[in-house]
Amino acid sequence: MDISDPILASKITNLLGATILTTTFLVVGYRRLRACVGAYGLHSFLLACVAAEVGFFTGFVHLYIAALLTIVIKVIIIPRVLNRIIERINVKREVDLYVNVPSSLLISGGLAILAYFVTQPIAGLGSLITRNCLAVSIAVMLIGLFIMITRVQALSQIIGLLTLENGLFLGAIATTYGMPLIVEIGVFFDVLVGVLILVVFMNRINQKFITLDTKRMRQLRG
Amino acid sequence: MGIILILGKMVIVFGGAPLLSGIIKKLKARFQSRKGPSLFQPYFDLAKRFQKDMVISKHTSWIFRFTPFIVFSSMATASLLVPVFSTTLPLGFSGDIIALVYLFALARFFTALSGLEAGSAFGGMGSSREMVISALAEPAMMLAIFSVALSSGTISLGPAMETLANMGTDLVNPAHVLAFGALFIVAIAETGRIPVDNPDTHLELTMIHEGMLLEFSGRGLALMEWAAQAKQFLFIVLLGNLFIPIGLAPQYDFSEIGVPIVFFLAKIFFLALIISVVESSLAKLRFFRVPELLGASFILSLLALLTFYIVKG
Amino acid sequence: MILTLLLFSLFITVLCGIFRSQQKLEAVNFLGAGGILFLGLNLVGEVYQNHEISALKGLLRVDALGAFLVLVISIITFTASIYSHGYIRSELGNGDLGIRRMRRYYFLLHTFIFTILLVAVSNNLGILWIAIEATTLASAGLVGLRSEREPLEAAWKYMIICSVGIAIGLFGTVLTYYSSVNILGESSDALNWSTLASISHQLDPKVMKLAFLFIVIGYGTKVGLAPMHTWLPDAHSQAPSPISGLLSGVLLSCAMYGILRFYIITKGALGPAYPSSLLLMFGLASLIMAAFFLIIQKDFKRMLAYSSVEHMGIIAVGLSFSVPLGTYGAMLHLFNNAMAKSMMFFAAGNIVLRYGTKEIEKVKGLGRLMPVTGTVFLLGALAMTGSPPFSLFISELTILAAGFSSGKMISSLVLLFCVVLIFASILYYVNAMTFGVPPSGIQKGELSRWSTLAMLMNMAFVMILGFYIPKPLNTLINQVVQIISGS
Amino acid sequence: MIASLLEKMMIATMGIFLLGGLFSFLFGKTGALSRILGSWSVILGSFLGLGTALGFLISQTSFTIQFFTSLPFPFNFSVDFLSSFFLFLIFLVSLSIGLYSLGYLVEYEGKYHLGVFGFKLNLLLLSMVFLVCSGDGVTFLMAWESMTLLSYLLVSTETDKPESVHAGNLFLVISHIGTAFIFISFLALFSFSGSMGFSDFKSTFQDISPFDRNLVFICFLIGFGTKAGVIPFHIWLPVAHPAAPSNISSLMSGIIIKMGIYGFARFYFDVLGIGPAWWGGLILFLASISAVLGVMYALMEHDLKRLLAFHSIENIGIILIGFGTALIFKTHGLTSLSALAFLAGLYHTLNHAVFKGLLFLGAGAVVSAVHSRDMEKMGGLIKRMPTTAFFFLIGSLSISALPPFNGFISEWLIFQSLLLSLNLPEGMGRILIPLSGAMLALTGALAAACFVKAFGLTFLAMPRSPQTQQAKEAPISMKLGMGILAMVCLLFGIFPGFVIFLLDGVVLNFMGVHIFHEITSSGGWMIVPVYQGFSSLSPGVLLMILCSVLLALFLIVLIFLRDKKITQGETWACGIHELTPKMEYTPTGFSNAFRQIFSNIYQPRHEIKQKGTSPPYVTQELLYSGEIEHLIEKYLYKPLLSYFLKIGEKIKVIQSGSIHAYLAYLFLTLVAGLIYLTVSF
Repeated sequence: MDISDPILASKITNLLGATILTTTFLVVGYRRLRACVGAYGLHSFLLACVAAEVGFFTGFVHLYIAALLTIVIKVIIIPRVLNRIIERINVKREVDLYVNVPSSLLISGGLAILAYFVTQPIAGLGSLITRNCLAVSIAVMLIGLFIMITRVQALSQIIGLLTLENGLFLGAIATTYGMPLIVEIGVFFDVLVGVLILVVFMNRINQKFITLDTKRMRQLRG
Repeated sequence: MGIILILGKMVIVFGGAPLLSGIIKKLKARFQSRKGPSLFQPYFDLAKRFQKDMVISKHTSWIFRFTPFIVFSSMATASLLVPVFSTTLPLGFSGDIIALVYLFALARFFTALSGLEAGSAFGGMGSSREMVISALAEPAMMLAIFSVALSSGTISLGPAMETLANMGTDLVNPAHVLAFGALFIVAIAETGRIPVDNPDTHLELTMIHEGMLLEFSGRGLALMEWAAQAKQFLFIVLLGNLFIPIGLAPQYDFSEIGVPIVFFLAKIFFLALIISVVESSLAKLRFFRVPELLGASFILSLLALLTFYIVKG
Repeated sequence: MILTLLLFSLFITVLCGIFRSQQKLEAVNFLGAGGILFLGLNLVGEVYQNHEISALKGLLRVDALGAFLVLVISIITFTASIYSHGYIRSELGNGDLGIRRMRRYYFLLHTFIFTILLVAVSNNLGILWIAIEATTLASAGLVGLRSEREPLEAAWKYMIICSVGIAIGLFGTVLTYYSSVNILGESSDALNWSTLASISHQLDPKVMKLAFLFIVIGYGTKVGLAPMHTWLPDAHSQAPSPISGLLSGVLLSCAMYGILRFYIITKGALGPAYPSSLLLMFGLASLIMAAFFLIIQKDFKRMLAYSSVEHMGIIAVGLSFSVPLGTYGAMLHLFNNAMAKSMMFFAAGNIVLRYGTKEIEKVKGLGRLMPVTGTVFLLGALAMTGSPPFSLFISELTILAAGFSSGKMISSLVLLFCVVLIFASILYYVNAMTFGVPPSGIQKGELSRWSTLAMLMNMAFVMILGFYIPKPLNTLINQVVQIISGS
Repeated sequence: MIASLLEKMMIATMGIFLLGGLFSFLFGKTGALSRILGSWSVILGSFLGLGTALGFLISQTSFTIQFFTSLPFPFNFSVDFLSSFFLFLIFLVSLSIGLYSLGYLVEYEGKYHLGVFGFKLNLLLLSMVFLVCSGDGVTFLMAWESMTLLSYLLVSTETDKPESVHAGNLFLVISHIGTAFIFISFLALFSFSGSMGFSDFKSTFQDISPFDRNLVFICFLIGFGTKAGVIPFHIWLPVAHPAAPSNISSLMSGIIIKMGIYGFARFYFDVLGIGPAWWGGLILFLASISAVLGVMYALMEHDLKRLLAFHSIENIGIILIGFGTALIFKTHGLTSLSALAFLAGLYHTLNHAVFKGLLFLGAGAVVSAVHSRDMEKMGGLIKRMPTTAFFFLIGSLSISALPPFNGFISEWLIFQSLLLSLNLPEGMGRILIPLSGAMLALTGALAAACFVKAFGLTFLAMPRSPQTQQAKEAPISMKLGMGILAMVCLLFGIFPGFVIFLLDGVVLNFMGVHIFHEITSSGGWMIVPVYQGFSSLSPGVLLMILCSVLLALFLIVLIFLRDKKITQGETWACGIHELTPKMEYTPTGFSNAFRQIFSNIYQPRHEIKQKGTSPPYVTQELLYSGEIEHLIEKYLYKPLLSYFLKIGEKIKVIQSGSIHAYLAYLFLTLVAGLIYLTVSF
């Protein structure tokens, strides 16, 4: 078979995209924080795969770099850090969600559909092998944001944020085979620093509030 | 010539004023089937008061001493704006009916102040109520003036009376009659007669004008009373000449002064009669009922105005 | 020139990272303030002469718009640094702040400044995004400087909400890139603003529609447009006052600058109607939100924060009228708001340090205790609420005039209504604070001559620009207007 | 030649105010020096300015300058007849206020920062000069609001008194709302003329759609009405004017509210051209209401300065009755009648400035002598401060419109213009105008009543409190300040020709009528309103007669009644030996009759507390306390305020502090936007 066959390429991409979406649902579904982190790791890994795959088919070198960075930062470093936090704090699982898991899953599905409809008119543009991933990426973003809304643990909010960023990255690949390299690197750097700072804050919050339950942080109103 | 006329006018007004009140007293007495004092009693009273020394409250200031003079002279000034026999006035140009009203107001202002001077409750209540009544009378009077202005096209009294006189039978229209009624009530209120105030009372808790005069004595009292009588005289004349403007001489002409005088006396007597009838048939109103009376007069003058427009179309 | 400025700022940051002693840090702080002011003004001057300059193969580029922002930045950073000097000293004095925190403060401050400058000079929209995200990271550290509950909470919310917002913004950028790539193909300058602006009319309208929605919501979060403004009052009220000044004065302007860049492109792609209506909606929403929250404020720093929301709303509305006069007014308003708002926050900082509270009820007799601060605070409040003869009146007048003459009667009236309502509520509180009998046991007099100086410098701008706009500034703004209205 | 000279004088005047302000700010913080500098610069500036204004009016010149052209809207400074007239008004009053302050401010030394005070005072005058000389909307608004701000700061001079702080705030906020309405009008006009210049407004106004015209009219009405204190926009006035230091009260009641009148004159009679009849009708209506309610509330006050403040509302009403009538006549094309009414309004504006200034200065003297504004505590002051009493009396006579003082002339003129409405061809005016005439008559009488009360119970009879016993007469400078105004009251009452001559130019270039020739004869000694033989007034002659009769009486008394002796005695008190202050009539008592009669307007509430031992019918002490209801506040302002506060409280839940909610807003906004797009694609 001809490995540079765009049809095949887009088939594979779509497959990966679908898997990514499913993994996102995993993140939504899990209540155990560790599991969430794991799901996120998987999510990022698949993302890296997409990057690499697209890079392979299109021959853009910077996509390999991007994939590499993703592996390093999002699959290795960040989950590590998060897991260490989980060990430090006493909470192991999301106790009370604002929306219970089944309905969250349903809503996420709805979001995915919305994303699909939104992207319909513009996905036609150009003949990229990844164009169908645009819908996936928007869906993932929305779901990530949704996770942040429903989860009360600071940590799972971070996970939501990261998921959202993954969706973003997927979108970048899907639409344009990734941003210019320098931008990519900058973004990765920002994400990393951002997460680190958040982690620092989490530690301090944990000291001051004796919890990472963000429902408790409600001094500032009006 | 002019000077003589002016002085003559003042003499007539201030000479006639006591007589008028004498007449009214006499008529009232007759109605009450009393003999009553002589027609000239008011002159005697004035003369007597001018003879007497003055006792003045120690709380008073220069205003109290000054008031009688200002009141008297503002009445004198007012007298020059009101035609008595003739519609041409030597100093008619110097003011119109509004000026007249405000000259009365000047007098009232000082009277009220002097009422407060001595610091007694009588005076205070007197001035307070005097101001109330004037305030309530004022709008009715103004509307009446409006209707006069409408029917005569002017508000300087001389010309107004002249035009009204020339209107002849057109004068007998509802507007005119209503306006007369209104202004008559106002006159009663302004001159402090029953049913608004009782001029012959002293030391009655409800007295108004007398209350303000309570602390005056001697010539001060004389001047105040004289001025009050003059004011009454002027009002009567005003009513008479505005609403029964017959027999007014177009200009001064001593050869045929007779007719006007006769008409004039007739009018005065007629109005005096009405007043004395009213006074002896009505009781004095409770003070807080007075607004209703004056309200009625306001309504009358308003109707006068409306009917004028309705009639005129 | 651009690089000099950036590198200098970076250098200062590094120095702040290295030095440990207070004296050195303060010296460096002053050096940085002065240098940035000097270099910034130089840069502006250069742009003023030869309309634009760029560096690093067009990654960095400063045109009139950028220069205008640089102008604002360099002035405010200058006064803010000077103010910080006095502020931090007195915080050290009364032991609210340890020496370690002081080091961190200066380091983050200058990092923050560096990132802001980067925003202003970046031509590549990706870089722009990175810079803006970086400002969040740097300033979050500053907001949470004091590790008590409130600052932490504020910082957390700030971080989370703004990161989300910015991420959405990035997606907008991606989509923009997408639509440009379809024309230019894979090339590094396909994300350069200058290129995009030049080809904006060819960009795919549908994609740009989607993109601009993401941009407005994303960067709008950072600007503090309602209903994404929720983080703003917390962050601005909890940050140390000099930082509040920078946040309200400069950072919001930078975010607005980001929106502006995309606004220009979008307008080129699909005409003014759609982007204007978006801006108008969010602008009015912010105005109304601010107006009603100001009625019931109890904390005067939050009050100022909400007033920032209001002013960003006004600017958005002004832009949405999409007539040159309105744009002029909006730009002028951006400048004036930066001056007035930072001044107000400086004054508020003095008050907080003197009275030891942010509550409005507890502050009385300000005019007697701190004559200068009191006067500045009162006049500033009047200026901030757009009453003559201060500079903000002129800009609001211009915006409203534009609104009326472009037939946007209703929205102009709503704007005016909100402004008046806000005036009433703010002056009610400020009046109560300024006059009256001061609570006993608070020492009299100003905080330090540095903080006073900083306030007065801003005051000068607020006062003078009410009567007189210097010719260069006028021309600069007019150039900006040309860029925005694309003529 | 003369023009350039006047121009220089004008600039010099402004320079004096500016420098004087700065110097008083720089030299001496609280001390006498800044007081002297501040006051003297006011005096000198006003004196020079007075000359300049007269020069402008008599030489009938005018000029315009442009400056600060780099702003989006350049500033225009232009002096025309109206400006000059108002400059005349301002400086006439400010001159005596300056003299007065010289002595009055002594009691503030050391307590408050007089340097700042002087600074603000001078700048306030400067801003007013700019206001009346502004030739375009922006300059106008700038000056207008600066004036508001400075007077706000001056009102809350006594920062330690909660009353004045609150008053200042209320004043500022309400005025600002008013300004917003003026702002709207300007913007609406701008959107058609494309420029902020008044002349352009005027030239384009006729092409504007009726709706926008009416909008402009209404907004101006609210805006200027707020400044002038027209009911129902008046609520700040009776709070702010009393709270200020008395010289400032005088400034505010005398001059600042006249700026609202200036606005009316400028825009309704010049810029807005001829409007529909209901414009005039509406103004006439509001004016009558203001006049009557103003004086009625004044009657109920026993705070001397509040009483005067309410009278300002009344007089603004009277002025606007003139203006409203003028507008009605204008609509019906009766130009010269319209000119007459307009003139009457302006004349009363000037008069009110003079006598209200005088009255407030007098009140200030009393208050600083008695250390209280409560008339219940006063009385008998005529013996302790005779000069002040005399001047206050003159003020009272003028404001009660009694001959031979200035108030009489202007009210007479207004009555004339009302009565001349019989020339109206048709329309509501024919009923509305007589009714407002009746209102005006009522107002006049009530005003007289009120000032019998104000003067009588403040100055006459016995003092009702110990501190009144110790009252001292005011220093010479204060007397001088009052004296000037008192003098002016009389002069403007005797020589109306002069004032009408001054106003000739104003009326001429607004209405094209040579009013001086229209309504005066025999060289201004006699007023003959428009129609020969309708009526005429010659105050000079009236005064002559009055005086000669007085003289005659005095002579008679001197000659014939010299021998009658005058003995001082105790007031007759129904047999009680010694009359005590407790037996005197009080302000509350004096106004009681009115309270009873107009009870449906006042809605009076009173309670009588009985302090007595048991059995209860043995009473030691009776405490009477009563208050009246201010309808507008009760039914308009309080509900509005609480409504907004309620919304604020409700909306608070949005900012509940929950980060999830915040993120949800973001999320929902995004989703909503996306849905909108998918639909719209």
